[in-house]
Amino acid sequence: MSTTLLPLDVHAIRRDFPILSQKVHGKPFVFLDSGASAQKPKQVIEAMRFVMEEQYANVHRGLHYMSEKASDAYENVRDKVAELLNAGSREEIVFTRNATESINLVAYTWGRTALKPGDAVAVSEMEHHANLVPWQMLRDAHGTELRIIKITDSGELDWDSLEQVFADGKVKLLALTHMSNVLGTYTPVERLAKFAHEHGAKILLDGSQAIVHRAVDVQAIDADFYVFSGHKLYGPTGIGVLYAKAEILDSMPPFMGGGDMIASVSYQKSTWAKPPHRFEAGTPAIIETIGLGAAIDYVRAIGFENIAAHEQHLTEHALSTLSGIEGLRILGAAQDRGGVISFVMKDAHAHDIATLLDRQGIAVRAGHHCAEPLMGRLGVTSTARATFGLYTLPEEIDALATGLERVRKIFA
Amino acid sequence: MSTTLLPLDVHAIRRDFPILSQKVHGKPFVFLDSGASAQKPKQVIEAMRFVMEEQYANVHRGLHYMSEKASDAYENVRDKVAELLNAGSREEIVFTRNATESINLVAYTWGRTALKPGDAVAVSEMEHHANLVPWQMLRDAHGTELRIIKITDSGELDWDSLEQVFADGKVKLLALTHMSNVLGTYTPVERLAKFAHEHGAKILLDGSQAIVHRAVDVQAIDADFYVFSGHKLYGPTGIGVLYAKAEILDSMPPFMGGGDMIASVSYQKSTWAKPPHRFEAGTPAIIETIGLGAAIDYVRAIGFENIAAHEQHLTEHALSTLSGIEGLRILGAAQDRGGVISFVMKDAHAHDIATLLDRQGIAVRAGHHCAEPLMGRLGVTSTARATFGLYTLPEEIDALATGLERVRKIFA
Amino acid sequence: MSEALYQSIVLESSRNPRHAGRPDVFKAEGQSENRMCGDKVSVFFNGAELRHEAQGCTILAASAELMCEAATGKTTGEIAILSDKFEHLVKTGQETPELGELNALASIAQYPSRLRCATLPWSALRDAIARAGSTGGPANG
Amino acid sequence: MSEALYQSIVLESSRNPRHAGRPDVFKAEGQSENRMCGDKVSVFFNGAELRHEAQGCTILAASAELMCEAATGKTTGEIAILSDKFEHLVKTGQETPELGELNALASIAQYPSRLRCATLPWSALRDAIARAGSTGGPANG
Ligand SMILES: Cc1ncc(COP(=O)(O)O)c(C=O)c1O
Ligand SMILES: Cc1ncc(COP(=O)(O)O)c(C=O)c1O
Repeated sequence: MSTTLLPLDVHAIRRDFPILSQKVHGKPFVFLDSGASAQKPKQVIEAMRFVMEEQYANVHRGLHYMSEKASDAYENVRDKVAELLNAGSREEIVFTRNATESINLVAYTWGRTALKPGDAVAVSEMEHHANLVPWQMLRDAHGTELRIIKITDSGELDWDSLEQVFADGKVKLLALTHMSNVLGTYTPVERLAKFAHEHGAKILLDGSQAIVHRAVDVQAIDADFYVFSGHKLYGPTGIGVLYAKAEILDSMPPFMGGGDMIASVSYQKSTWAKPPHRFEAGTPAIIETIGLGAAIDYVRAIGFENIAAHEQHLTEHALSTLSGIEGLRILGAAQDRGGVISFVMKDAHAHDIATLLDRQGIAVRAGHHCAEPLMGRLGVTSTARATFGLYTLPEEIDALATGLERVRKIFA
Repeated sequence: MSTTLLPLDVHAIRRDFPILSQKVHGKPFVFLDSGASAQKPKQVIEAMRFVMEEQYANVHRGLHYMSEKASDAYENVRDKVAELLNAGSREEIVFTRNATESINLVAYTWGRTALKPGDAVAVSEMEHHANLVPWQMLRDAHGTELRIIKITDSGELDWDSLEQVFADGKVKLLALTHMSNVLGTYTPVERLAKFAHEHGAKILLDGSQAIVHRAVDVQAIDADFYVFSGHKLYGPTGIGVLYAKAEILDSMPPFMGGGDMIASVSYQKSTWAKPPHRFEAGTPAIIETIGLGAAIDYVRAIGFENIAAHEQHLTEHALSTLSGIEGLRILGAAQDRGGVISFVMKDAHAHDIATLLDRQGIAVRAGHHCAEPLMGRLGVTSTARATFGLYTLPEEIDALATGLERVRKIFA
Repeated sequence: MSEALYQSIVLESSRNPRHAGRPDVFKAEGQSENRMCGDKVSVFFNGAELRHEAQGCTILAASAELMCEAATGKTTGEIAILSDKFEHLVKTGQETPELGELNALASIAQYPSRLRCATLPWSALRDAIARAGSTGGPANG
Repeated sequence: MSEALYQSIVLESSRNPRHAGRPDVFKAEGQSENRMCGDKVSVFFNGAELRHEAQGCTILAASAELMCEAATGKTTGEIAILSDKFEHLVKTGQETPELGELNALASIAQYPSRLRCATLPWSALRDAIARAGSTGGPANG
């Protein structure tokens, strides 16, 4: 495999990521765990340093220079996120800690007011716990039902099951991943949104994985809610995003109470600020939001077309290279799949694989990937998983294959 | 006023804070807004850079080198926070986004299970909205009562009012600030904890301001809950702390659902991880937590005795200097007060004061300081506020006084 | 100079307003509030006459006063044009002769966080005009 | 060498265990689980005899097997000592002759995140002993 004809100049990109030139156990660091959290380019690190060294103060409430600069920089990122998602307006963007909090926010506020006991929430068999447990908690606290849409053996949404789940008209929310963090499956979100709307339901999309690889247009999808985390998109930890349509956000009561989310406060009654501030109580993650802004600039400068082509290229290379390894089985075979490859190996437990690869400098993840029920569906207790980012080289996949051959020999 | 005999070598400290050498509107930057959010020493900036450039990956679930390093660094900060607060164990430390989230977490979980409709929560007249609105929301959602403890004209807790509020035995939680962000008043937390416990109530302390200036010992105080934000303690934004006694945390249901907070997940039923992980759903603020660790190391190396003495020194200097300005009135006159000075001036609105000071490079805050009800109690709609940090010089207070004289002349 | 904003016209208008106070009769009242600082302003619309009640800072009070002075006797159409010009003034800092004494607020453009202090009375005025219109009042120029 | 952990004793014990499988009769069963990876182990205590059922990785399976081999025939007091020594071994990587074949797991010390794979069977064993004790079984050495 050669690096010619790569859609991206990956070598140039790699120079932006200082950590990639580290050695691990004396070996070149091969990072195939971007799906858990991506590495950060120096542009992001520099943006965070800049705000802390040159323009920092608390936002919104300040009438002085530093506070104005920081507030502008912070609010400016709301515009960047709105553009990234092609949201209808900047007011549709709420900053949270991570995708998990975004989903919980929806479950606590919209879920407890727009949904009535007896209404149902539908999720699929391939959800991350973040898009399952909040709906379980809602079920147990609020009396909604939780329904599970099956997946096919190839790891795609089972349309028959979807129709069955919706048949009695009780489903008021379809909460689905846009891309599986185990199988790499992309879900057909436009079609699903149309389906949900035709059945009188709203749709929430967990974009944690998809946002990293594809241009997302929430208006074209007609998504009601869309969530993702900054840290998987080459941004810092501690910052996530909730997109929701303006009229939905308007109707939602606040999640947390405190500073910045109020219009007025008296002991008897407080009134709430308009969205998005209604949902951002207390001092926000100012530095991290600004870091996320730099990450968005970074990926947009590279361009999602190129990023998607690169991912496609790597995925094909990985599928063909890894499937040549004796005793290795790749999970999932969706038509539309991306740079997340989960696999198991005969006689070698996923954790042993991960440990042995680590000793060769190769970082993969092993475990249930926060998707226990999916493990059950796949008939495994854990898998090893390699995931790719825009800095991933085909040679790194080759290194993985070599490493796995070695693992195979140890356990043979 | 001279700088001799300062308890700290403030000039040396200032060299650790790159932002302090900035100019604002061509003037030396005089930052008197640390109470809203503190500036960051290069040790914190460097710790964050280090993790992003050299040891980053997602935590907890990784079996590879970078994930282990990041997990260790992250969990290590839990020990640092436990030491900072003298908690009984590291498991009593929950990481949140900020003090606001910490209080909301308690209101949503402990509040909705340990408190029954009809039970009362007592707060004081000098709470930040963060320690008022969550209890209002709990009242409105759960049927608890919200009671207000009066303050005296000097800005101290009114003990008679406290006793009245507790008289009928319904109060089950006393939620109080450890230091007012408007009046600078420290509350007698040991005595209050004893009082609360004798009356069958738990005590939650909002340490957002106090933690910056004093050594806090949650065991000596016998606090049930203690909260603060990293960003006021010279750490990054996006990271806050909830301390709660182990047996209380153990009894609390989770707040948000998702990855890392579960023991096992099936569609029917999920079981929760032990504290503190039960309360940390999803990818945590890894980089920011590590930044907070560096901030804690920084302040502990300076020593809280020295920090407290420095604050005392600055506060006395400010009170005597500012009280000499004609038409200026300082709000609050508590016996035990610290480096937060709110004031109003005859004929000059707080915002005009802030704007005019800003043009001289001096950053103060103006407004209701997220304490609208307190403004009502004080008979003002807003105040100007100067707050001090460990890098504040007495000369900066002198500069403030000069600036205020100039404001006075404009409005005279 | 850096304190240009607080020049004498501004200070004077805020201190000695001639259009302040709630009138006994009026067609409509408009209100606007800045939640960030608690500033509030009411504008009382009475066809040709305008009065205000401003609670807040010098800039708010001065802007309310200068607005009432400038808009008195104007049609709602003329007020809309004036309002747009004023908005442009405070955002860009570029004075125009048509704005007369309102130009005194030009340097607010250097203080983005104070912008709303200057524009608050104008939103209250638009609110008042809308209310007067919707209740069928005669105020349409 | 870097793959020292996966030396032949470890691979062999995990592949061809002699103490695996749930016995028909036993005094007590102890369990332990690692929520992070879903690994589980049961230990069946029968006074002198020990058996295990391990679901998980090679290290877990090997550790369970080597533990049963080493602890069989020991008193609970002796087992407690062995358990402490083993804990010390896997945390420090320092082998001691008393541990015999258990020393094969010494290099787990280089893999902190895998430590629990090695110690899980031992907590299941302690659990089993505690249960046997509390139900009044005769297993107290
Ligand atoms: C006394 C007090 N409590 C709570 C808060 C809220 O802190 P945060 O906005 O970091 O959650 C603050 C700071 O604004 C404060 O001063
Ligand atoms: C599909 C999916 N959803 C949700 C999450 C949760 O993201 P976070 O932990 O950042 O909240 C993840 C990542 O772990 C994911 O892959």
